[in-house]
Amino acid sequence: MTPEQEALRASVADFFSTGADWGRLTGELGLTALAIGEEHGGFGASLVEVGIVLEEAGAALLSSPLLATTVAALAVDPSLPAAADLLPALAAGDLIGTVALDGTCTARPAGDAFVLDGSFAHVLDAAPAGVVMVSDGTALFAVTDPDLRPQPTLDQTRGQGTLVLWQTPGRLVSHNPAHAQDLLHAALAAESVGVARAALRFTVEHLRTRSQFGVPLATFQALRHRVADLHVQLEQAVSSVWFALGAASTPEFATAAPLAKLIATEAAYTVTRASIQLLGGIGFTWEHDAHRYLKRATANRLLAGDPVTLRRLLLSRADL
Amino acid sequence: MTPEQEALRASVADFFSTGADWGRLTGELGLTALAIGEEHGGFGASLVEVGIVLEEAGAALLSSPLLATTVAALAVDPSLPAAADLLPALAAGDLIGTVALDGTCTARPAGDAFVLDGSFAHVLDAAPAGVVMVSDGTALFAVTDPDLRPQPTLDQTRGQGTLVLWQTPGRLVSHNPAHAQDLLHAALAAESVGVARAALRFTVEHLRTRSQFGVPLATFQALRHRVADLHVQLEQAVSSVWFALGAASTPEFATAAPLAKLIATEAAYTVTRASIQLLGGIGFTWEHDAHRYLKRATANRLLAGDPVTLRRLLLSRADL
Amino acid sequence: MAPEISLRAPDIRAWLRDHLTGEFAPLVGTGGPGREHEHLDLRARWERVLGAAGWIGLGWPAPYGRGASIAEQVVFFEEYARAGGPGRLSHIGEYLLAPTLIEHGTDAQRRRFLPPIASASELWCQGYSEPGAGSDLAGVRTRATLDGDRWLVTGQKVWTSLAHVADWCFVLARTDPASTRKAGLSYLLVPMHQPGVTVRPIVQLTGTSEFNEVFFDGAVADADLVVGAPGDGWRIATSTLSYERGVATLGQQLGFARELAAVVAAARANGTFDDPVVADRIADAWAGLQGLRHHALRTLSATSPDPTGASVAKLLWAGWHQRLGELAMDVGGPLSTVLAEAPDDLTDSQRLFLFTRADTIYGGSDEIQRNIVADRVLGRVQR
Amino acid sequence: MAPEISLRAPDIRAWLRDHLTGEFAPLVGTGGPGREHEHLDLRARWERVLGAAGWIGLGWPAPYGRGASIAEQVVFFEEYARAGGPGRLSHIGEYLLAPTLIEHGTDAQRRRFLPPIASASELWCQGYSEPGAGSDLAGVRTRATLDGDRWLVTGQKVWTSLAHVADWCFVLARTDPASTRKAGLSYLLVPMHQPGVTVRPIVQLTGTSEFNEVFFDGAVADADLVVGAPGDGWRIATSTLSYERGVATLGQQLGFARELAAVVAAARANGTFDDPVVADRIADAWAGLQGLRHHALRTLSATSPDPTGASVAKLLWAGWHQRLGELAMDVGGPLSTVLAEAPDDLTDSQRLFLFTRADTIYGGSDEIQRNIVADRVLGRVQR
Repeated sequence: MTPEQEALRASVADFFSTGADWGRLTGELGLTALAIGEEHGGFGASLVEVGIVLEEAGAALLSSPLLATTVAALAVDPSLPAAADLLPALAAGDLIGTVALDGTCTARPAGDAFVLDGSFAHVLDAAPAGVVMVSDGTALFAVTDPDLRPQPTLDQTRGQGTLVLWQTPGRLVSHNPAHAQDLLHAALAAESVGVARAALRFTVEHLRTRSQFGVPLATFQALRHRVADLHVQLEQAVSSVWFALGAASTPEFATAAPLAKLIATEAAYTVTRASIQLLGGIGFTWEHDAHRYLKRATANRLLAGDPVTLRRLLLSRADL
Repeated sequence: MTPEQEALRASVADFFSTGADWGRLTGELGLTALAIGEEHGGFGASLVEVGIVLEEAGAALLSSPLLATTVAALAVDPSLPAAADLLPALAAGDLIGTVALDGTCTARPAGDAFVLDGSFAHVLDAAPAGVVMVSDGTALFAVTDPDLRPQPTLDQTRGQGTLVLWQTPGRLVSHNPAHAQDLLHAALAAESVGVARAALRFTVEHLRTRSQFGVPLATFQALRHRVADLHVQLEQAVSSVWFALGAASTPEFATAAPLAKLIATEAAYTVTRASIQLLGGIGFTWEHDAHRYLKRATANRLLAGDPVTLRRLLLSRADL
Repeated sequence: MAPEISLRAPDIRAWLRDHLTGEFAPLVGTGGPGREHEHLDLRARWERVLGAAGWIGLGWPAPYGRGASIAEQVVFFEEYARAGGPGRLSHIGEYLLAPTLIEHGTDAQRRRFLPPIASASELWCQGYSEPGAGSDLAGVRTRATLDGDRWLVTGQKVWTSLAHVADWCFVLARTDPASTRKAGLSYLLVPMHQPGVTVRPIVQLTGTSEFNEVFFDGAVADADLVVGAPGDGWRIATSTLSYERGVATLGQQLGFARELAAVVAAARANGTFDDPVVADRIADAWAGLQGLRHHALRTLSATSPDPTGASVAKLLWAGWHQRLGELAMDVGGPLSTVLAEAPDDLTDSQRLFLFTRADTIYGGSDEIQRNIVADRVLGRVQR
Repeated sequence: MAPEISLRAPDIRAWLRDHLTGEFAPLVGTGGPGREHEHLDLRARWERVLGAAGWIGLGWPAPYGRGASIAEQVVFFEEYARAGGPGRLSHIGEYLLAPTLIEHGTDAQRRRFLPPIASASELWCQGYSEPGAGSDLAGVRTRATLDGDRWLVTGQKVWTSLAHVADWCFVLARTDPASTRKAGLSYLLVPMHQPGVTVRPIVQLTGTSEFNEVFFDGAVADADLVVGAPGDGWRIATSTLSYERGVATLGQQLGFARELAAVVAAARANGTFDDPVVADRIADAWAGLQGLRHHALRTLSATSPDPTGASVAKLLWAGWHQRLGELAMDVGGPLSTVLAEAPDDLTDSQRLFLFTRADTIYGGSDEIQRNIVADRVLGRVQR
């Protein structure tokens, strides 16, 4: 990482540790503006910077529509007319966005815009969203003031909702909905690395400070080897996410993003399950954060393509 | 186990430790006669006793057509006319038998007998076999002096062969070829328990006697836990085989036998792989027996239905 | 003594059909691990119906109980599970304390405690684990001192199932203040309804409570309420642990079978059953459950049981059950991440997934069980 | 100094096409782990062709070598692997000893040893592991004593790849007889062609030999052939181990990719590729290999490398490779249990399966690597 990237990481980690005030997050830190082009009021950073922010958001288990808004903004083709209306508002944080990819819809042209019919489930952070980017399989359309109905989630730190489209107007924002999914994969992957890293950190802390049989838990080789395996899996996940974020503008992104999602969500799932085991009784309680990390890891694993689905996708895209 | 069964186990283990002389194995010990009815010159023991013998044969990595002959004999319906010709010779060890289930053939009646056309692969202990029980999917036919062509095997302690049938005469020996496969599954399962148990035994011995970092390997908790897991898996395999052998004459045998084959061969595969790891360098050498156990475990796993095939079979037979 | 009852399967089935009805009908399928919070009062009354009929203590040897064979007990458990009988509240007394008293107690203790266990008029809980010690029982720091004709108990226990409904608790406490580790512990019988005892439910990752913390602050127990000699508590406590295995396992497995059937039904309903990768995992789960059954049947029938058998069995079922919870979530797919619409509560799959995280921790963690097994297979090392 | 060569991919490709032909054509795809016994003489000659052209020591810093960047070396490795270049015989000298001498050696040592490594006129092997000590390098019992102007070395090494073709061996030996563990070890350079050195091939579970036992019985090395100070061998030896990672990894991964492609081809040929359960495992293997590549690229480009990075990488690739061997056997199914018809030899799948058992043992077993990683993550404990 460059010194600038290190500084970004430190500052957002510091900020997230104090909460997730949307006004400060978008205004003072400008996190939603990060990867939006300068011509649309953004900073024109790369996906690598976005990944750093999302990883720290995952580590803090941030409850915020940051990921959804970021993916929505990145999915918009900045050269299309709608971009000029949407991106500045998304960059400024005045508009909260999300994407709807898990469902079906049909789009028919109507004048400058389109009319959409369909329904979607598992739309992330649906409740606060003012715009949702909807895929009909061939293109992406922005629907403002969408009919999103929140669903209560197992992961209390991130909401979902269903979206119903019935003769709903939408504006074309991209001809490449597959790229929107790749972006979502990369974003969830980066976040999952943060989830895994934080869970491993508090687990290690527990093992170093708690004793059993008169010695610190961290001295038991069976636990040490388990932690070593978790560290190795996390390091692999870091590498996959690093590669995917760096490949954002190359054709390899189409395999690198789902691959990173597969590897990083598996790592987070493995680490957070092991974390509860290694924490013992305390990890099973509501008051300890371990279960919240497990629930986020579980959600990130099952949403937007579970591991089997991702492996099938990879096999279809792989040069085998 | 009854005291008689314990005595049987001890005596065959003792005998197998000195080799596998077919004359003594069949004559003095009468092992091929064990489960054959008394009316055909056998001892009329149950499959439980057969299992004990095969487990010890597996533990000794016996190179002998005992398993194949036993399965061939048990597959014969003793009420059919051919049984009176075949079973006494199999019981006495004058005739070595095997089964051919992995292939296809057609059978058409010709007088008292049948004429068979087809081909089979992976016929166990093909080289010495004087009779092979062949399945056409609906019945089992005994082919004497079969055209068996030996194949060199990875597992040097057990041969295989291909069988070609071309207008070959065969006698009806069973209307239930599926039972023959169940018997083969149960036999391979029992043998695999022996393979796993012996491999775990010499691995434990190594860990107890060899030192690293100045202390016995057996004191390292990571290795201890691995051995504990192997022991647990072996105990589960013992139970599955115990149940299958006891269920030989019940309808549950049709699920219990492939289940035992699945669980016991997985246990043997896991133990023998772990064994080479835990033995370190010495386990990688030709001179140590570890690789022979691994090769037998691998063969037992892949022959007569690999794990995926067995799980499919079980799902089709399960009451789900 | 309870009335004579038939232990034939059809008669048990008929009895359950006749009684698990009316006011008790809502209990079908309730209670048990992960749902221990459900219908507590009604289940306590149900226990007394069971007790009055003579179903509690079936396996206790005469003269304390019926001396039913393992096979007979298996029949009862299987029928009870098939009928959807609710999770039992009296089992800690029936299966843990009672065998301990029969083996190690005094006649007076047996006369005092066994009948109310059999009638379910007194429920028990187990005071072993302590915060900070995890599965290390020898790290017990709860203290008891003999003050004239009574013990005064001070300390804290955790993971105490059903403490909030229990009348009594068997407590492992340090009675020799100079002792460490396994020496100097005693096995005390402590009444729960007294000022010196406070029960605080632990809210679990499921959002419900099943385990508790129990605080003893000068809690009182009569001087004769020590099982075995003072200082002999480690031996008595580990003997109690060895009773945990047993025929109850087979009833537990029928509960597992119901859970697996629900996963299969869900997979059929959403079409994932037709995905060979999912089907392979379902078949693996089915095979594993058969394996658990075969293992229980073999070990129950063994003439000389493996002393580490309880650890082997625990590792097998806990791991299987945990994997089933994971499978249930995967079968549900993305829908597993949203809560049941109304009430705003966990789905069965989510409850199974989350609650089974505890299976490999409580009652001796997987790590402790592996230590025990390794001690047997490889010989002991100092720990 | 070798002639100037172009490090552009097309030029490398052209050079390889022009040279890996004629008498060297049979070498394509031979050698390397599991096939190290193949064509030894011809491969030794091939190494000298490589050396004469200037391909050996590309990454050594000037003035010793070309100082090629990592990216340039990657290009060479990738092209070499794509061309099916045979397993290298000079890599132990090039990648282990040479960096050690460059960092810790004397000028005289560098002048004496680097040129013949670069020309492949002297091949090296590594004398670390000993029987009975496994991966515990500090348990070294081979002794060396200074006798006038020479070291006399006595002891035994195992797992010594290519000892039977090597001219020299770098040996970790105990030079202070009173020392234990990491103290008192020295790093000696010992000629192999002398009466005091005996090489005995170890027949492996594959039936072939690749590793050797090396017996030193009063073997002689000049007094100045110690790298670093006498007694400083532990530090030097562990620094050598840290060089094992590096760009060679990417070449290794292209070998892995070829092996995976063979498994895919076999699965397509026998139809198992259409079985979704098998396809899922193949996809997992493919994903794992991509992951290895991404991991190597990240760690090679890191400005401050993780000191346990070599252990992490070893655990990742060894486990992946071993699972590939298992997958290859499963894809083959029952046919994996019979040998290739003629010659009566292992199939590629069998060789892969069997030989990869060693991946998690040699060069520091998985257990040792986990110890190293855990020391970093959890802090050291005495071992």
